[in-house]
This record gives sequence, structure tokens and C-alpha cells, in this order.
Amino acid sequence: MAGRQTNRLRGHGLVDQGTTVSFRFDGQQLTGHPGDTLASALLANGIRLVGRSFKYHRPRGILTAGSEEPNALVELRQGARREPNTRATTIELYDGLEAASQNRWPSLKADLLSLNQLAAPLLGAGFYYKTFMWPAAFWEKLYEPMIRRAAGLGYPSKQADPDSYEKTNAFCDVLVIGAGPAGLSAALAAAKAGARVILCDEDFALGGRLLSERGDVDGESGAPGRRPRRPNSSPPDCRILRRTTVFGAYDGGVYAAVERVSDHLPVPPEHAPRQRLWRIVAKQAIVCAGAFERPIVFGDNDRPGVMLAGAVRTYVNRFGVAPGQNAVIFADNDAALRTATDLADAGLTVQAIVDPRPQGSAAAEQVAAGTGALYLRGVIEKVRGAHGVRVVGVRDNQGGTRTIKCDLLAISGGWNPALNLTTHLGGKPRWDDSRACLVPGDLPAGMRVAGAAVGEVSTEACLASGEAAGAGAARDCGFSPSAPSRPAPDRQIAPATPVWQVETGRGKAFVDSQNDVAVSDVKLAAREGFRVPDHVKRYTTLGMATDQGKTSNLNGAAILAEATGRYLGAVGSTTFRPPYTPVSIGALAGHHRGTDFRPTRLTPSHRWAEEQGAVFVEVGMWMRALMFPRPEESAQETVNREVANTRAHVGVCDVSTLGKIDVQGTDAAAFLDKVYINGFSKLAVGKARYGLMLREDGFAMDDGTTARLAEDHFYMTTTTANAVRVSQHLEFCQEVLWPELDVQTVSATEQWAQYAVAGPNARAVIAALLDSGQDISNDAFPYMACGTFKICGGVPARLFRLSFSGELAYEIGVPARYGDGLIRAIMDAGAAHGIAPYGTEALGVMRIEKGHAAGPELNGQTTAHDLGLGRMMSKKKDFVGRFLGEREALNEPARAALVGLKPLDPKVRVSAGAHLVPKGADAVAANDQGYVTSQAYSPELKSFVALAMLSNGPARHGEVLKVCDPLRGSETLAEVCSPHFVDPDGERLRV
Amino acid sequence: MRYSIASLVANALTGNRNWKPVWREPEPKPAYDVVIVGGGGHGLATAHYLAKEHGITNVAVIDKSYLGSGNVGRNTTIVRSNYLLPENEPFYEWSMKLWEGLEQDLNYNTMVSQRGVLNVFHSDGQRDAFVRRGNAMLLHGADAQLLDREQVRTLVPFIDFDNARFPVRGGLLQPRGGTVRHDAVIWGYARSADTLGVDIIQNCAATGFRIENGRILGVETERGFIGAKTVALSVAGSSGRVAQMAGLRLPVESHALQAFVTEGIKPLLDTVITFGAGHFYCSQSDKGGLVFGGDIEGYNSYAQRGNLPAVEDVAEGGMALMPAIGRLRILRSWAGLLDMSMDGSPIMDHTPVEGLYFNGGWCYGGFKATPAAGWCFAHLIATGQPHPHATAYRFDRFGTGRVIDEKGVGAQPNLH
Amino acid sequence: MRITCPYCGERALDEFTYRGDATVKRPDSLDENTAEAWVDYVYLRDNPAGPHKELWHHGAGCHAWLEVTRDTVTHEILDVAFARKGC
Amino acid sequence: MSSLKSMSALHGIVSPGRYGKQDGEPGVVASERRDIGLATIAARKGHEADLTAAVKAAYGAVLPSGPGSAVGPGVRFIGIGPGQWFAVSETLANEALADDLAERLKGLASVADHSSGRAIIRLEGPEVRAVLAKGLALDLDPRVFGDGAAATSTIGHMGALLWRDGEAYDIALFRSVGGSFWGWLRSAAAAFGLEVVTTS
Repeated sequence: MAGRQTNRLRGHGLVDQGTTVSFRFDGQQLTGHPGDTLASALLANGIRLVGRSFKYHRPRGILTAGSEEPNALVELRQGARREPNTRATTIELYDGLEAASQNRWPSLKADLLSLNQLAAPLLGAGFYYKTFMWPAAFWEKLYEPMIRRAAGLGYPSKQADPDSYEKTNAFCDVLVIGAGPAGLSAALAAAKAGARVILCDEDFALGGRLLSERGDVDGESGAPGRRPRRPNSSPPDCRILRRTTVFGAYDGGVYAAVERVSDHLPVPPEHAPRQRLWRIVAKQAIVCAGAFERPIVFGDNDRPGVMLAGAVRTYVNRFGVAPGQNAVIFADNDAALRTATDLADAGLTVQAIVDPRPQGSAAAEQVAAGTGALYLRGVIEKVRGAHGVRVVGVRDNQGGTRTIKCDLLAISGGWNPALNLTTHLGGKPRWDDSRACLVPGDLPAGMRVAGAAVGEVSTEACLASGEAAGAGAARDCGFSPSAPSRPAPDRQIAPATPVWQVETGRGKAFVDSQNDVAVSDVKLAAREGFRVPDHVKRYTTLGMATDQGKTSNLNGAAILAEATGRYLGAVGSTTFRPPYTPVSIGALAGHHRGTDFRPTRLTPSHRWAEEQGAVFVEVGMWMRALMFPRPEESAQETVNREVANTRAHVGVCDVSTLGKIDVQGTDAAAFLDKVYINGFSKLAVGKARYGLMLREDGFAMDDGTTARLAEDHFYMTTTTANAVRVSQHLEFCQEVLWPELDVQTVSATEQWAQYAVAGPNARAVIAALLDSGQDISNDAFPYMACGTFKICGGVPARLFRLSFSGELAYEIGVPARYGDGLIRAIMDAGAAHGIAPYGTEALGVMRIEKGHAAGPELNGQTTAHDLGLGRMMSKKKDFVGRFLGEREALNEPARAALVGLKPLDPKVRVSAGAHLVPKGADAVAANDQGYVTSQAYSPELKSFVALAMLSNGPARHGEVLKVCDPLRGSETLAEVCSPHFVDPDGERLRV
Repeated sequence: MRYSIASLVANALTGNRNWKPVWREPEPKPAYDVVIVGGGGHGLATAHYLAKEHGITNVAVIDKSYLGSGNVGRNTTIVRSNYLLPENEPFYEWSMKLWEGLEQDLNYNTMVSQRGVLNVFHSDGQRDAFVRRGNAMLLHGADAQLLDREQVRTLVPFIDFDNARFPVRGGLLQPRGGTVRHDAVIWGYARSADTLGVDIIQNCAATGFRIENGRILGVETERGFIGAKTVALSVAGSSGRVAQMAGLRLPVESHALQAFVTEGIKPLLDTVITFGAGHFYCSQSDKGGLVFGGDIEGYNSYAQRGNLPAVEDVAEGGMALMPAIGRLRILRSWAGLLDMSMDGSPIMDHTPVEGLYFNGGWCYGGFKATPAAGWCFAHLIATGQPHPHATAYRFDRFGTGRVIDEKGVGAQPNLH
Repeated sequence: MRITCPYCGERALDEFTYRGDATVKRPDSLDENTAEAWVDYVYLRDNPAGPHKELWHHGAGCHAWLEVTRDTVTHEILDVAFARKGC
Repeated sequence: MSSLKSMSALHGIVSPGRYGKQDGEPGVVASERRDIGLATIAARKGHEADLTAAVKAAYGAVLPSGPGSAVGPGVRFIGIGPGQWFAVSETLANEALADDLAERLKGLASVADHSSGRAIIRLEGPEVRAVLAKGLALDLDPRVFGDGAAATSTIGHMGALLWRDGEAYDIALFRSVGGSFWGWLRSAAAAFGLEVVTTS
């Protein structure tokens, strides 16, 4: 049975009362109207109890009407879309909405953990630091799980978020943050001057406080139901983003905003994201974020039905909802008197206006008289009503007390500018004595603040300050705004006489109601020496809840000031940091999740390999064929077959992922001499050479072969993993170290599809591809030769006689558009010669059999010496890493250097990652002499083999060591040997 | 006042009106035996162990702001000893052991929570590197376990196993790793050091050093000169600018690292988890928020804040690993300043100025090192000799080439 | 943070990678008496709080190495020039 | 005639048709420019002026000094860095462009062929800027990024060279990321409707 909206004020407000939507709260079926928030709809249905607090599980209702809400947090939606801790005050009502209260068991009305309140004296600030220590082992086993279960608020979903997110970039002259009177007026002024403007507001309706207040603007009546005027006749270049919170200010005029594109709908429409992250680059920004009303702190001030006075007006005027039928107003400022007038005009009863100001207020007295309310000079000292206000107790100036029955207590302790964004870049707020609040201090370059965010109070002043800021920002962007249409507002305001808290004997007086931080906690912290706001925050958790203290920080500072006998302006404040309001992680990740986390690079033979049933593996951004299994084969069998076939006949492997860098220029050879430890200037045209690069600190960076295509033209290859890094390094060498050299480099990785064709039959296969009249006999095209050929009817190809496998081998490259065609042609040409493709796994086995260093050995911790390449280091020339590479510690024999390992039992795998200790020694650190880098089963040797880095390794061939892998519980004996297991003299590759 | 259940109850009965300040606020004396510059975790731990282990109590700890205003209050609270290199592992394992006994040592609940630190891996190469590290840990007497994919799934069922760009293939788990309540570490050490006689002086920035004939005579501060024959710097993040006052150039750059916390939620993640295909690490605090971080900003900075690219990078890593967190909201971000050293490992040593000691260059590892750094720095100050667990953390290693480069990226601080 | 590349114009921070202090000078590796200078060049840094001349690579843009003068406290960019002079 | 089949970068990845929102005019129209010549030119040290003159003489275009285009008969030169240009030609197809440039600019510039190394995607339509904004952090406002303007940047973590040709935007991407780019484009343009057409 749907609720009846007993508290709806018919004919009031901006919601569409002609249309009804239904929703559920804690399973109860209720109704509301388009334009409602969940909070306004709950209030319309007479529901005041919405949640339970963090520590004491006290009943809590709705305090505010905005994103600063500390209490009314719910779990919105269900299943994979469940969103814990969502503020009822910002949830736009939609048909079918489902929400549930949180942090209660078994039910919201009867919550067992509310018993915590009984132990409150024990649970004061920081109590956990002083206890739960005995016995020591109980923390993880008992206390911590108990605390964890009790802590947290809502339940997260454990399923993947089903919605999508996106990011977008925007550029503007002037970014206006907040579309209240100041923001609208600023956007209008800037846009009229010709600036490109972006106007953002977190609300789904524009207008800010204009939506909540009655009054005249520019002679137009402010009757409820009036819609705010948009910037005049939609100016040419003003993009308006509703439901968009600018949550962070970053260096260089970068602002981050999140647009809740579909949160007001049950699920995002087709093709629409749930939320969109805006990266806005603005030359100028104007913060018109308004202000937060401040509660006054008194005993039991957290009861449902205690509400900020401005929020009361919002519910009445904007939403057409009566937050209560019988109200009491408790405020230290005249601005809050509008609440009494608005309530009375809506036909509701105002029982009393309680004025704590010592001097009282004639205006208040007058409003009281006009609304039929009592005017009482005094304070609220107690609030009764287990699940909502029923009675308040007033203590008057003379010490007399009385109780008043009411169901709504509207409170106001003044307003705090929402200056959060002004401090994200390190600006410190300034204390303003006359306004009794923090106002923006030093602003980052290109930022202005206007309206209530800078402490303005009246609508007129907000409009004027917005216009001035908008015009000023446009001027700073080089536009010529017209003279302001509004006179500068009178800045003479009556000094505020703030009342921060009411001293009460009984009843907890909450400063931060979500985190249950009471006045007593702040005082206890001060007593224990936590006297700066940051310490108080960290010790008591004041301001650390989901609202980040928007309604509590300053009250906390005031109480701290009083407790420590200091001037409030000297106490300081904690720092606001991004985000302004909480931002979903999904929005910040955008498109980049799942398989779209990072781009995927596919090789030219990818489609062909898929057709062959290849298994792929991620290698950096690339997908490479790991192996080409045949039916019924185990992985080991596949690899063994691929290796054996290559060594016996011929195999083909896509090596296009290797980094390829085109190096040209008259000084190209001299340049290579500087980046490699060995020389290249004497390399003949038509030849290739292996080279090793060091970092300047002398450790190995990368290796590869470089071919000389012409006197002034080289073609370098790098490892797949280091391709980008090497390119960057070469550019550094060119531009920073040796700008005098005539050398140009450019990546050619993507241009060339490159295949290794390896095995005794490789020459026959390559020859079959060559157009006629080209000779690749051993004499014409020996080991390490390179050249340009025509293949398959005129396709230009680069051919290199290089071998990573140790077999007679070629690498053949064609423009990548022929890559797919070439792999098919190679397979066709090789069919008669027993060709089979091999993947990176077999490639790895063959390079281990040959003792070639690869990623596991080139791990950034090894030197040329360690890799057995120390002799390649030229003594005669300058090169990167030469000087520091000669340091003794990088060359001493005791360093771990590359060796081979053969297990004594050939059938036992030698674990990669295992450590080496002397045979018979214990597996402890003192005996650690090295580690296994790579391992494989060698079909040729019919034995497992491994490469390892071993202290003084090259001198220890023949020694038997213990290979310890305690992590996997294995120990093996293995013999140290040369890393060149197969064809150590390299005869095969020269045939 | 010793903390116990009895004291808690007794104070509750008297309205909690009799608790005493956790530390005194003394005026600085004209001179001390030792002045420690930097009231962070390391500085206060050093003071605690100087007093407790070496009987040196005429000590002042000075800080330019409030205690714990630097990195000790800005990190992601992770403690672990899962290091690869023999120069590092014994040190961090000693730190782990000190964490394990810290609450009893300090009589302060620092909430050491040994919930396990899980590093997931995504390739065979990465697995082999993790195995090498795990074995190094075991050889040094630490704990480590290699998990396969299914064991990872049991531990963290909601990470992306089905649709990942870089599928999770397993993980290296250190069960004894975990988290510690960072602020409690500060307050616990401060309280203990104070009780042992150490003067803790907040809002007292060092403005210079008085050095004569290559010997330190004391520290100039905002509150006047404080004499000391031994001055110990423990100001990671600001090491560059403090060392400059003593005329020293360091193998250190200052970099900002952002961290993040979500709104509090009921228990989701029971371990510390790190992503292997991007830089993202995460745990859930006892209060319920997911606490996480990623890469440093990448450029020298003395601003305690970061920029948007790092935020997005962390969020992308988080979503790639745990797509269930998409609807959880980041509540707050902040940044600390890291001493990024040239080889990624710390420095704890004499300086060329006699009597001036340096402790810094902690990179990402400062918080987890807190107890051992205090222990070993106190040893160095008290005995003049490096502690056996910290013998490698010397300045001269950059000259000799005995660098300690866990990641193998060379003299490029922002890559460590 | 946004950096105005002298070639590409103003770009987002994530297009650039940072290398560090631009004021250090590479010694002559063939001069054996440069040990201290080499340690200085590769390892020691002024690391100032304030203006800092540093190298950035515009890797996602024109691939130029840049000398950026930037305040390490405020992150304000004071100057950007090509590292290769005469560009 | 070669027996090897030539395949464009997006061959088999993208098929012509309508994607995303199905009704109404498509917000974006995408096509792949195939078989065009692509090459980089880098000035040899000390020959910058000679190079400019040689290009002017041979191709009728004055090399731009910044990130913009100069168009000669059949060939466009786009500035991609100091002393570096990216040449695009439909008349000198595939490898022919680099061959031609290498011959005519011998000794003045280092030339490298990229005709196979890049996918060239042309995007047009009323929402093209809104779609690109989802991945590209560049101000494409026509007042800022006019006809012929060019920029090297990234789109969704993928390196991209973008230039404006009339109302169309051409994007050069690494060939290997063609599939990832297509995935990104499809998702970014879905809300507006994406029409993929073939060219030539």
C-alpha cells in the first residue's frame, strides 16, 4: 500500500505534483513526485528516521538538503548496482527507486548495537589506542574483526560494476562553479563579454539558493514555484552542465568534475554511461559554490527532526514538503527568521523562536509576533523523542526552563562559505571575525570567488559579486566586458554574534554527528594534548566522515578554541582536499577497465595465428603467440615439438614486436658508438652486429642487433619490453648529450612485419620466397649479413642472417601490410621442408639452450661483466655507462655472473627463482650465492637446463650446487656449466 | 599513566576528566646531548630507542609543525618485509619483528594487523621474479607463500579473473605483512619517549646548523639556538632542503605521492593487495574505508598534493584489478613527500659534518621501516657504528657502485 | 599541471615524462680523473625548494627533450625551452 | 604483381555499417584511408634551409615550422616536431612516397617509410569533436584548431597524430592498436550513432 505523502504541501514548490512516482525505502512502498530528492520524498511521507550513526548507532534523520548531509545515508539500488552511503538529500527520485537504511541490525527502529551508547563513557575519543592490547594475539583474532564488522556504514557490492563510465575533455575561458545567483550572474557576464564559459552545478536544477528562498530578484516576485532565469537568451558560448560537481582544482587551471549522467534513472539508458569525468582546462575559474549552514551544538542535537533552518526552507519552498507540522526555530542570526515566515506562510505552526544572542533581536521579535510564535531569549538544552523530536527543553536567559512540544527543530548557527576548492592548491582560508567564519584566503592564479562562497549574504550582493567576477575573469582572458549593471553591494554587515554550543549537563552534544564525535570527545582530546585541529581530527575522527566535516569542522575548532583558551581565529583549520564531495572510482577510471584497461597491440600474423589455434600471452602491450598446440598435446609436448622441429627442420616465429629503430645521418655510426659498449663505426654496409647498451650508471639496459643498411643508415632492434625506453634514451643522447651529431632516429617497429625463419632448412624456405636472380648462399649472404631483396613478385623485403635459436636462421621483414600474406607464404614455401610455427615459449627454450641473455638476465641489476660480455666494453671510446661501468664493484669476480645449470637428475626441473647454495649447506641467507633466472626442458639434451647468476660463476663450472626453492618446497642438485648448452661453437648458424 | 582496562574504567567513572596529556610541551633547553630534527615516525622512534636501548635521554625532538604532520600520517599504512636484496631484507624483517611487539613495548595500541600482503602476478616472468624474492625472504627467515590462481581467488574472490587485460595468474603472499594505524605509531612513540625524558618540541623549525671546523655545534631554530654535539636528521621528504642548510648535496629527490580513501563500508577486503600490471595497492582500514595508492607524481615537488593523471592512473588500476569497487566513492585524497633516492634504497649514515647524522631516502618504504629505522639510527648515533641490519645504507655506495636497486631501474628516482 | 611545449603548445602533464635536474653536466668519460664528477653527475642533486631547471621528454607529443624551469613548491612553470639549443 | 596480399591496418577489424544509436543521422562517420603513402622526414643537421627549398621545388609546399600542414599537389606535409614532418600522399601510394622523398631529398633529410605502420582513420560528422574529446585532451574548437592544424598526442592511452582536413579529422595510429582504437571509438561514438563507410 503506497504511502499518502501526509506532509506534502499541495500547490507548493517546484516538484511536479501532477505526476506520481513510486519508490521503496526499507521495503516500504512510497510515492513522491518528479523533482523530489529521496530525502524530500521521505519527509513528504512523514519518515524522519533514516539511518543509524557510526559508533553509537543513534537514530538519525535528515539534517540538510544538500551534499553536505552527514546523517541521511542509505544504500541505493541493489545487487551489483548497490551504492552504500548515498546521501538521501542528493538522490534524485525516480520511479522504482529502491533504498535501504544501513548500519543497523536487525532493523532501523530496533538496532541492537545502539546498546553501544550505554558504554559511551568507555568509548570516548581514542579509547581503542588504550585498550585491546591484552593478550597480544587477540587483536587480529578477536578485537579487530569485531571492530571491522561494526565499523563501515553500508554494504558494498562484491560484483563487478555493470555500468560504463567515460571521460571527456573540455576547454574554456571561464569556468563557473555553482549556478546559484552568483554563478548565474558570473556566467552571464563572462559569456556576454564573449568568453567561452562552462557553468557547472551539482544539483539537477539550476538556481542554487534561489530555488529555496522566496524574495524579489530584479523586481520579479519570488513566489514559490518561480523558476530561476537562465543566463539571458542562452548566450552563444555557455555550456551548462547540471548534475556536475567540480570536485578538484589541480595545477595549471585543470579542474576535475563528475557528471552524474544516469544516476537519476533506474539504469543508464542504452549507449549512455552512468557517470562522466570532465577534465576541464580553464583560463579563469569562478568559485560560486555557496555556503553551508552551520548547526549549533547542544545536547541530543542529533535527533531526527533537528534540521538546519535553510534546509527547512528548501523542503518547504522547493519541494513543497513540510519537514514537520510544529516547529521551533533556534538560531543566532536573523537570516534564519525567513524559516519562520516561510513555514507560517505554508500553513504550518511555528511554536517558538529561541534566540541565544545575548542582545536579542528586534527583527526576531517582530517575526515571532507576525508568525504567532513565542519569542524566547535562551537556548535549547534538551531534545526528547527516541526516533524523532517530540519535545524540546528551553532554558531562558533568566535560568527558567520550559518544554515545548514540536516535531521540527530548525537550527542555524550562521553560514560557512564553501571555500573548499580554493584550498586544493595550497591556499589557506582566512578567519573573518565580523562574519564569524573562514573565508577564502590567497587564491591560486586564475581563480576568483563570488557570492556566498566569499561570505556575501544577500541575493543582491551575490548577483553583484558574481557579475563583477564574471566580468573580471572575461577581462583577464582578453575580452572587454561592459560596465557592471549592478551597483556594488553594501558590504557593511552587522557583525555576527555566533553561538557555537550550548553547555548542557546531560545528553551527548554532537559536533560531527556521522562519526559520533561529541563535545566531550573534543575536550578529552584537548586534555590529552591534541591541540591542533589536525591532531583533534585524527584523534577523534572529527571531520573524517563522508561529509568531511562540512557542517562540523568549524564548530569543532570553536570548541577546541574554548577548551584550550585560545582565540578561534588563531586555532587554524584542517585542510580541504579533493574531492569536494566523494567521487566514484568508476568515473575516475572511465573506459579503462577490464580488457580496455590498456590498449592491446596485435602483430601482423595475429589473425593467422588465431586460425592455427595459437595460445597467446601478454608481453607488455603486445599479444604474442605462446605456442601452437595440436590436439591431444600437453603444453610441454607442444613446446618440445616446436623446438625439436625447428632444430631438425625449420620453424617460423613472429618477431615483429622487437623494437625497431631507424637510425640515419652522417654521424649515425659515431652515435651508435656512443650508445653501445662496442663499436659500430667499423661495421661494413650489409652487415649486422650484436650490441649491448648500458645505463649511465654502468648497468646493462638493453641489447639487440643493429644492421648497417647504408653508410649513413642503420636499423636497430631492441627487446620488446624496452622498445619505448630505448627510443627515449636515444632521443636523450641525440638532443641533450650530443646535439652536435647529425643523427635522426625514428621508430620503425610498426612498419615492418618481421619473422624469424630458423632451422637447417631455413635457407631453402627463404630462397623459395625470393624473386629470381638473388643469391643467399652462405658465401653471398653469410652469417650476420643483411640486405634488401624482392620477394613474392616484387615485395620489398629486408633480410637479416641473425639467429637467436642457434640454428641457421634468417629474419625477414616486409611492410606490415604484407605481414599476413608473408606468414602464409612462408608456411606454403616451408611445407615441403617440414616447417612448423613456434611461439615465444619455444623461442625461450632455444635461447636458454644457447645461453642468450633475455629479460630475466637483463633485469637492470646486472652488468656487462655479469652477462659474460665484459670484454665487449671498449676501452678506447666514450659511451654511455663507460665510466661508472668500470667501478670495481661492478666488475669484481665475486659478483653473480651468468652460468648454465644442469640438474644431476635430468628429469628434475630447476626452478626459476630458486637460490643457489653450496652442496650440503643450509638454505639460509648466509649461504646464498646466486639465483636461477630462466629454466627450460631441452629436448636436444633430454634434460632440464637453466641459466643462473652465480657468485664467481664462470670459474665454477663443474661444481655441484644445491638449488633451493623453499617457496615451492623443492631442493635439487645441479652442476654448474657453460650457459651454451647447444652447439657452443656456433657451427650450425654459420652453415 | 599506564593504559589498561582498569585505567579506562576508572577514568570513565570520573567523566574522563583525569586523562593527562600524551606528551608534555616543554620549552626547549639551551642544549641537549642529541637533537633530532623531525618529529615524524622515524625521529620519535629514534628518540624512543635512544632512551630505552641506550640510556640516552637528554634528547630533544624538534618539528617544524605538529607531530606526525609529515609522511607518517600520510601513507597507506602498509607494513611488510617482502624485499629481494640481502642489503634490505634483514632490515625490513627486523622492522616486522619490532612491529609485532610494538604494542607491548609502547603500551599503546597501534593496531598492528597482520592480515597478509598479497602481490598478484600476471606472467611467467613476473612469477619467476616473485619466486626469487619469496625465496630470498624465506632464506632470511621471513615468511612467504606462493599462491596459484585458485588460491588467490579464495583469498580475494571479487578481483577480475574473467575479463582482465592482464589476467591474474597467482600471487606472492606474506602472511605476516599487514597494516598499522599510522597516527597511533606517532602518538605511541611520542608518549613513550616523553615518559623516558625526551623533550618533544612542536612548531620549532630548524633554520640552520651551527658548524665550526667541520663539526656540528647545534641547530638554529625558530625558537632560538639549541646546542648539541650530535644532531640527527630524520626529515624524509624535506631532506634536500634541510641538508642544504648544512651544505650537503644528497642522492635524493623529493617527490609527491598521493593516497586515497573511500567512504567507510562494511568489510570487503581482508588483505593488502597489490596489482602487478599497474601501480595500485589497497587495503581496508578498520574504520571501513579502502585505503589505496599508486605511483608517485614523477617530478620533484615540495607541495603536499598531486595532480589528476596520477589519480586517474590509480583508479584505472583499481578498476582493472577489482571491478566491484566502481561504485565506491573516493572520499579524500592527500599527498606525502617522499625522499626518492637514486637507487631506491635508504641512507642511514654519518655525514661529512662531524656529529651530524642522516636518515632518509626511504622512497615508498618509510612507514614500514619506522621501528627498525628508529632502532638502527639510535644504534648509529649511540655507538657511532652502523647497526648490523643497516650496514649497506651508506652514502659511499654510490661511489663504489654497491648500489641497492630492488627494481633495477638505475639512477632515476622517479622510477623506483 | 600543464606544460607549454615550445613546439606543440600547452599540453596535459601526462604527455610528458620527467627525468630530473637539467643543470648537471656529463663529464668526460675518457678522463680518468673524473670519478667524483661522475658520481656528482649521476647521483647527487640540489633538489631545491623553489625554482628548478629540469628535463622533461614530450614523449606523447613531438618527442623533444625540454628544459623546464618550474617552482617545486607551487608547481608554477616559469619557462620552457628545447633542451637542444638552436631548435 | 605480388603474390602477397596487402591488407590495410583495419582489415578484418572494422566492417562498414551503423554502430551505436541506430536512429537519425549518424553523429560521426568513420572511414579508413587505405594505401596512402606515409613517411617521416627529418632534416639533416645544418641542411634545414636546403631541405625547405628542396621540398618547395619538388612538391610545391613550404614545410611548416610548427604543428600544421602544408599541402602541395598530391602530398601533405605535417609538422610533428622540430625539424620533423609527416608526409601523406594519395598519389604516391604506399612505399612509393618514401622512395620518392628519399630520392629527391637525398642528403638533406632522413626519410623513413610508415605507409604500413599506421592506420589512418578519417572522422567526420556533427559530433566528431564531442567524440574525440572523450579521448583526446586537445582543444578542437574551430577557432583554435583550424583547417590544416595538427597535433601529436594520445587518445585513450594510444599515441595519435591528428590533423584537420577541411571539416574532417584524420588520425594516424600505430597499426598494432587498430583494434583497440576501434573499440574505443565504438564506445565513444555509440551515443551519437557511428557510421563506418569504406573508401576507394
